[in-house]
Amino acid sequence: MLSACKLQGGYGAVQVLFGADVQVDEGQVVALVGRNGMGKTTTIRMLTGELVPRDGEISFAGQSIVGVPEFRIARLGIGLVPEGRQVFPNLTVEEHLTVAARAGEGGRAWTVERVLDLFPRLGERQKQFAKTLSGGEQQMLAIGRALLTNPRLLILDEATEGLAPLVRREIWMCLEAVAKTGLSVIVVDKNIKALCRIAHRFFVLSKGKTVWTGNASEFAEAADVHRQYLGV
Amino acid sequence: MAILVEQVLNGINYGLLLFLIAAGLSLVFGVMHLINLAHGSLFMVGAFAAAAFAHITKNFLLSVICATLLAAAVGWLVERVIVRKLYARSHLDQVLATFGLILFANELLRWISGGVPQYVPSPGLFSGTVMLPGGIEYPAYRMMVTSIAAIAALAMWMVIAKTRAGMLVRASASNPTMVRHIGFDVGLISTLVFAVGAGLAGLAGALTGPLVSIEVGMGEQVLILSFVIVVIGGLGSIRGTFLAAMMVGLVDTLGRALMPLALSGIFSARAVSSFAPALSATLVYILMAVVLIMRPQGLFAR
Amino acid sequence: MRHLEKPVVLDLQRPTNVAARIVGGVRSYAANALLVALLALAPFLFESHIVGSLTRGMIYGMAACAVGFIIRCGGMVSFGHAAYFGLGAYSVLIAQKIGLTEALLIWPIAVLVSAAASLAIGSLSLRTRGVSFIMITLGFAQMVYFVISSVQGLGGADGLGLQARNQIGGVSLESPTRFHFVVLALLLVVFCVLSRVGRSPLGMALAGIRQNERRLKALGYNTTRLQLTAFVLSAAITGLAGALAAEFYLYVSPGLLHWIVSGELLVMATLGGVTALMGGLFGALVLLLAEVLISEFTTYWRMALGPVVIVAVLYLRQGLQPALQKMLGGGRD
Amino acid sequence: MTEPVLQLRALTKSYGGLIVTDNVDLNVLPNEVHALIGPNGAGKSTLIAQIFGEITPDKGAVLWCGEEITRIPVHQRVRKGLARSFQVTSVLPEFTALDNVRLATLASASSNPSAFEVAAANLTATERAQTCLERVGLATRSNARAEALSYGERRHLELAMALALEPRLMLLDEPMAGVGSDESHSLTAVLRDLRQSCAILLVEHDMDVVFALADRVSVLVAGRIVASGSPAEVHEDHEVKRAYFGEEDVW
Amino acid sequence: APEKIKIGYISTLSGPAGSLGEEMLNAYRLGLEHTGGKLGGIPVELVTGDDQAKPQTAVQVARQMMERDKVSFFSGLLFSHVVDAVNAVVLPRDQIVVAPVGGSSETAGEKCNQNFFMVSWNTDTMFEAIGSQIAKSGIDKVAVIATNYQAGWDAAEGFKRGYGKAPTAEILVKLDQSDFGAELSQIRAADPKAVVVFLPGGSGIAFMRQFQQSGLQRTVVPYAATFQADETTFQALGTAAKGLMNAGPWSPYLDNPSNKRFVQAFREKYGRNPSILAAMSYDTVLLLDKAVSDAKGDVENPATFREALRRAKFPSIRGDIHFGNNHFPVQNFYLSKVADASGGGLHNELVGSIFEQRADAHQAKCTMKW
Ligand SMILES: Nc1ncnc2c1ncn2[C@@H]1O[C@H](COP(=O)(O)OP(=O)(O)OP(=O)(O)O)[C@@H](O)[C@H]1O
Ligand SMILES: Nc1ncnc2c1ncn2[C@@H]1O[C@H](COP(=O)(O)OP(=O)(O)OP(=O)(O)O)[C@@H](O)[C@H]1O
Ligand SMILES: [Mg+2]
Ligand SMILES: [Mg+2]
Repeated sequence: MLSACKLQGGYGAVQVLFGADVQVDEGQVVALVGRNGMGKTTTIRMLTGELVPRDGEISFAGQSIVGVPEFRIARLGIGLVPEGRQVFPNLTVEEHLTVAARAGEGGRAWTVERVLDLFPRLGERQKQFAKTLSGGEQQMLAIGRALLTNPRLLILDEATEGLAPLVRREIWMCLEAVAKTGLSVIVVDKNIKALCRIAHRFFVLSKGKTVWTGNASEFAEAADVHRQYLGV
Repeated sequence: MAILVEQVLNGINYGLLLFLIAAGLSLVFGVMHLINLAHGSLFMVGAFAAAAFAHITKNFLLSVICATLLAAAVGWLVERVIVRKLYARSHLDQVLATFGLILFANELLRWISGGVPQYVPSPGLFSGTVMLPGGIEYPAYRMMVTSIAAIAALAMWMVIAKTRAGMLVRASASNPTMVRHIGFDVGLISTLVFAVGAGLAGLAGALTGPLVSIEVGMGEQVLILSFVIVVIGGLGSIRGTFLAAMMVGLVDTLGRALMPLALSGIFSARAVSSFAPALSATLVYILMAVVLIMRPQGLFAR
Repeated sequence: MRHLEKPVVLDLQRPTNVAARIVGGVRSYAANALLVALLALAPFLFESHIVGSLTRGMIYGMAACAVGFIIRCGGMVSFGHAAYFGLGAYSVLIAQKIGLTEALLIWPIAVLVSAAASLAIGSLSLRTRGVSFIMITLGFAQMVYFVISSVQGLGGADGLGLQARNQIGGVSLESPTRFHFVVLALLLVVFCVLSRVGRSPLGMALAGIRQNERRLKALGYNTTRLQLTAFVLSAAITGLAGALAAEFYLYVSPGLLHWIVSGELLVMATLGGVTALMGGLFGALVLLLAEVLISEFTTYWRMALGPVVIVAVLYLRQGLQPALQKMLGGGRD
Repeated sequence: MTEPVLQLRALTKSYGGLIVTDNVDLNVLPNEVHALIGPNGAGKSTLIAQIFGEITPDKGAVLWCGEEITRIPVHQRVRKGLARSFQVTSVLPEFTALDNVRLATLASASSNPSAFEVAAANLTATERAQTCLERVGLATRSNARAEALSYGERRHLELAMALALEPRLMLLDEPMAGVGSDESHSLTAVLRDLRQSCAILLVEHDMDVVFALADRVSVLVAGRIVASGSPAEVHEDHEVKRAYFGEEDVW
Repeated sequence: APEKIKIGYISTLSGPAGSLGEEMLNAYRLGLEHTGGKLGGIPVELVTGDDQAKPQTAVQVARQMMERDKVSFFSGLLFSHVVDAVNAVVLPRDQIVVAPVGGSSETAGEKCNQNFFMVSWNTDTMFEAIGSQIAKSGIDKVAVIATNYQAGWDAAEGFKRGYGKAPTAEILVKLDQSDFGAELSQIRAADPKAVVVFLPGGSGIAFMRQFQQSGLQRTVVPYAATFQADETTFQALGTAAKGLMNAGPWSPYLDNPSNKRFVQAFREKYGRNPSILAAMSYDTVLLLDKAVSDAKGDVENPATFREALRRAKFPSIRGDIHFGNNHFPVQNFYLSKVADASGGGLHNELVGSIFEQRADAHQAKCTMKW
């Protein structure tokens, strides 16, 4: 469904990516891992159109999306839960959900009710402005917001960062539930153990290059990969 | 006593008029964080356009509508050509570039109009006065202008607070990148908001035309006052802008009316009559300073 | 201040070789050195009215540099420096009214008056930040404007003329050339002071405040007090410039206090480049000379000036001084 | 028993109806690492901000070595020996790493920065700054601009700045947030080294780090301290398990 | 005598008041056309400079004209504070200034100067005329509204002098005020029969329009100086100008050959009556023409030129006028009323005369004797 090949580029004169690849199939959960600063977020920025690759090709649902503006890509069906949550501080929880909602197809489409079922905590805080939510609540809101655009591919960048173990677990469980609905997911996280539980396929990034790919069991076995590229 | 009531009415009236002028500025600041010094110029464009259209169409209502649309169109153009490049810049750059716009707009209009003050007749229907309860005779035109301002205030509040478009506008104000990620064209939203702000300025100019002298430089006089209002209200808050406009209107009007009386016990008549206007002119700024010292973010910070 | 890209960084690694240091020094100051040389030679090169324009440019440039200084150091955008400019000018008027004619006495008074006013205004204004700060400084300046323009003894809204230029130790400043050199000398002193302060721990802390005030507080700096210090210094310099303006025009009116003057000073500072020590001077000279030259041909000269300013902002992001400096071969001031 | 460097007495703060800090009593002893954990939104950052003086509490008192400092401004607290890091990295992006730290050493050298000496000429300040950078392992990056540093390096830089202040108590709000596991190891090492010279109040979600460093742990839930004790005690605490760790550890 | 006379013509040619400056410059040029491009038979070069209505700019321009252009004398000024500023740098250098308008009570009194000539009037004399006219017509309740600055104070003083007592209400407003809600309520409360207005520029236009809308027009007669209610403001005032009574030393309908020639030529060129500012500008040229010819062209010699100006018996469009000891004219004042013109639009109908050969009240304070 999404395939990015040999992505190169970066910020202005600073090149960050030197050939990153990601492929996601329908209904698949893909994990993108690597140490700090290896270009995971940068790759995602290219997938969502925030950055335009200097070289390489990205196609989504059969069409090239290189150079397509961000909002068009979002409408094609890529939903993003960005690094650092990025909720709208001056909108209430309820308004976040209203603004983001876009009709999805069929009975499986995400609605405000379904999101609130998934995150009951948000239901309790509907009238509260997002800037006054705690980190975990904001993270839930960011995920709910992305789901409500009814994407075909959901991208999560460090969705459990800075969360308490309990909440972190909650988020992982929600992700698992979401993945079961058949949505394609790209997830970036440091928690290898959790990733191994839900991801079907792994892409390891080092210095802006995809250095290893394989499925979950292969990844669990590949101790040298862990040592060399992930520092664990 | 009746005169005091009348002065309060004058103050509310003036406040609503000021709101109409400041609303567009507040909107543009709130969404794009843009300090638009050229807002006054759009106000001026509205007034001149209304005068020109009134000349052609001989119809007041039509001329106001045309002037509003023209100002919005000018806003659209200016946003696309210049202003769009300023969003990511510092406030300082914005001040500078829009200052350049003022210089240009003033000279252009002076060149087109020959520098002569323009005239737009007040509409026949509203050229007289109305009798208010309590025996206060009040200019009908002012009543009309202020009701339009009140309606505009209400409509803006409804749109911003209650509609999805309003939420989108507020969301773009705080995090445009994320708005793009949920599938909306922020560039278009900005252009539209700027055009609406320009249209509001144009509407204010067209409606104020029959009350004042339509001349080059009229924009700068309202500009400063509008900024004062926007800042007192809390940047980008329409509700705050409304409240601040009313406060400024009342303080200014009552200051002008009461300051001579207040001072007359203390100073000689000559000193009073020359010092009172100066002191009442500073009242608005004193109000702003007091509000900002107590609440640096303004009355309603976003 | 979000977008001051070229920061004031204290470079540790100066070339150790003395010759290389001197060459490097001259190159990195080339634009400034050329301008100062031009100003110094102007009375021998140009007609008197052009020299007059340059003198005026230096006076406004001094104020604009003071405005730029608190943007660069302290992140304060003041929209109210006309107040200090005007107060400096009115101090000269009042001093002359009470019979003083010694500039070495009057100018320090003007500086003190402006500094005192800015101490009061600044300590109130610095409770706010950002746009509120811009507006509250404007507000106080407007108060000063309205109050002064209603004082009958000072000519009210019309203003008053001075008898003649004041003297320095009995030496008259009537001669335009002599006055030009006095202004130039004062300007250089101002630059020395600003440059020194910019490199001091105070200046470094102020530059830090611009980038991240919360962090500076967390390091134990009383940021508001540091900002106030810079603000008062800037206002004092602006007051001196105002006093010189009064001497130059021999006429003092509330026009010198008008908010448009505050705006023009900001335009000059930014056009010249706020990251540069002498940016304000470049901005002032270019703006005033453009005004003089274009207005020779048409009274619609602002129609040309507007787009010039816009283009400069959009495409000359650093301002004139850094752009010129780049042309002359690298370095910064 | 030694006197605590920091004591909180019945500290209370609320926003509108929401009580964010609810009657909190807490103390930090000299040279101990006191970890503060708790679910998101429990009020940890708010509590740190009150201790540091950025937020004024509604009720209660903050005592510094027995002296009340509840209402004094931030910069005076820093002079007394408090330092903090921020949950989101907070450095001066346009300065070099060295200048970032030098600003801190200059601050601790004198309460009133001089206006007329040249900062670069103050060699003691520069040397001390260099030493601090070495202690956090950033010596080689001292001339890089802070904005060019990687996230983890910026975290280290923040610590160096705090070190330069020679504090007696450091408030660390999630120092490990966003840092990968290898860098997290080196940061932990720096912190372990740090506790030789000062006390630390540590807010952190990474339990590995908490259990590796902490002498005592307090658990904040909904603005209240629900448990306090040694790491082992807290880990076994029923209440804490329910509110924070959760029952089983599959993830 | 020089081969060429250079006139340093400083005026406000840009900004909001630029149109007034232009109107005056047009009339000045018309005057020079009528004298064949010469003054006293000597060819003229007009060096123009824009003061932007700022005294500081005017000082710059004046210096430049003295130093670079070496002008023979100065003329063309418009605003009194600009006149003051120019005077301050020019008069001490023995340069002569012949200003069409912009005289304050101070320049007519204590600060009168042998090198300064005012062709038109002193604001307060016009309001003295208004006061005297209102007193004559037996109106007992009057409100005065003026801008809070020197000229406004002068106007209020002048009115009191002519009226003989204080007005029922005296309201001063800040410069450039554009909302008059509070003031109109105050005026209504005072219940006057007449209101005397001195609000320069856009402020005056705004007041008159709001005055019209307030309904006060039915019971209160507005009075102003002619320069506030003439062809320069008719377009902006529209119907709000109708019925406005005004006083001034000139009317397009004065019956003398100079005036007829001027008005006709101006109408031919611009399709409307000249404003009183244009008239004063034109009259300045007539004065200069006669004075230069009397001085036999010796304008470089201040003493000669000054004497010639003082005693010039020129064919003024105002008829019989001469200078008082303070170099301000002694002249008649007329009352006009704004009314519909026969060919559409508005005009200033001449109603009658108020003062005959009136000298201004400040002459005594001027120590100059000649
Ligand atoms: N806006 C930017 N401008 C310049 N360089 C940047 C920018 N954002 C990131 N970088 C650099 O690009 C490199 C890759 O960053 P990226 O954020 O993609 O890494 P990451 O793998 O997501 O790391 P992390 O795990 O810390 O999120 C880093 O060296 C970073 O310093
Ligand atoms: N200005 C405010 N107005 C209203 N509520 C606020 C405000 N600031 C914080 N809160 C609320 O206070 C609670 C505590 O916030 P705080 O940031 O201290 O949590 P935390 O424990 O640091 O969480 P995290 O671990 O996610 O950082 C949150 O529920 C938040 O919604
Ligand atoms: Mg990342
Ligand atoms: Mg926190």
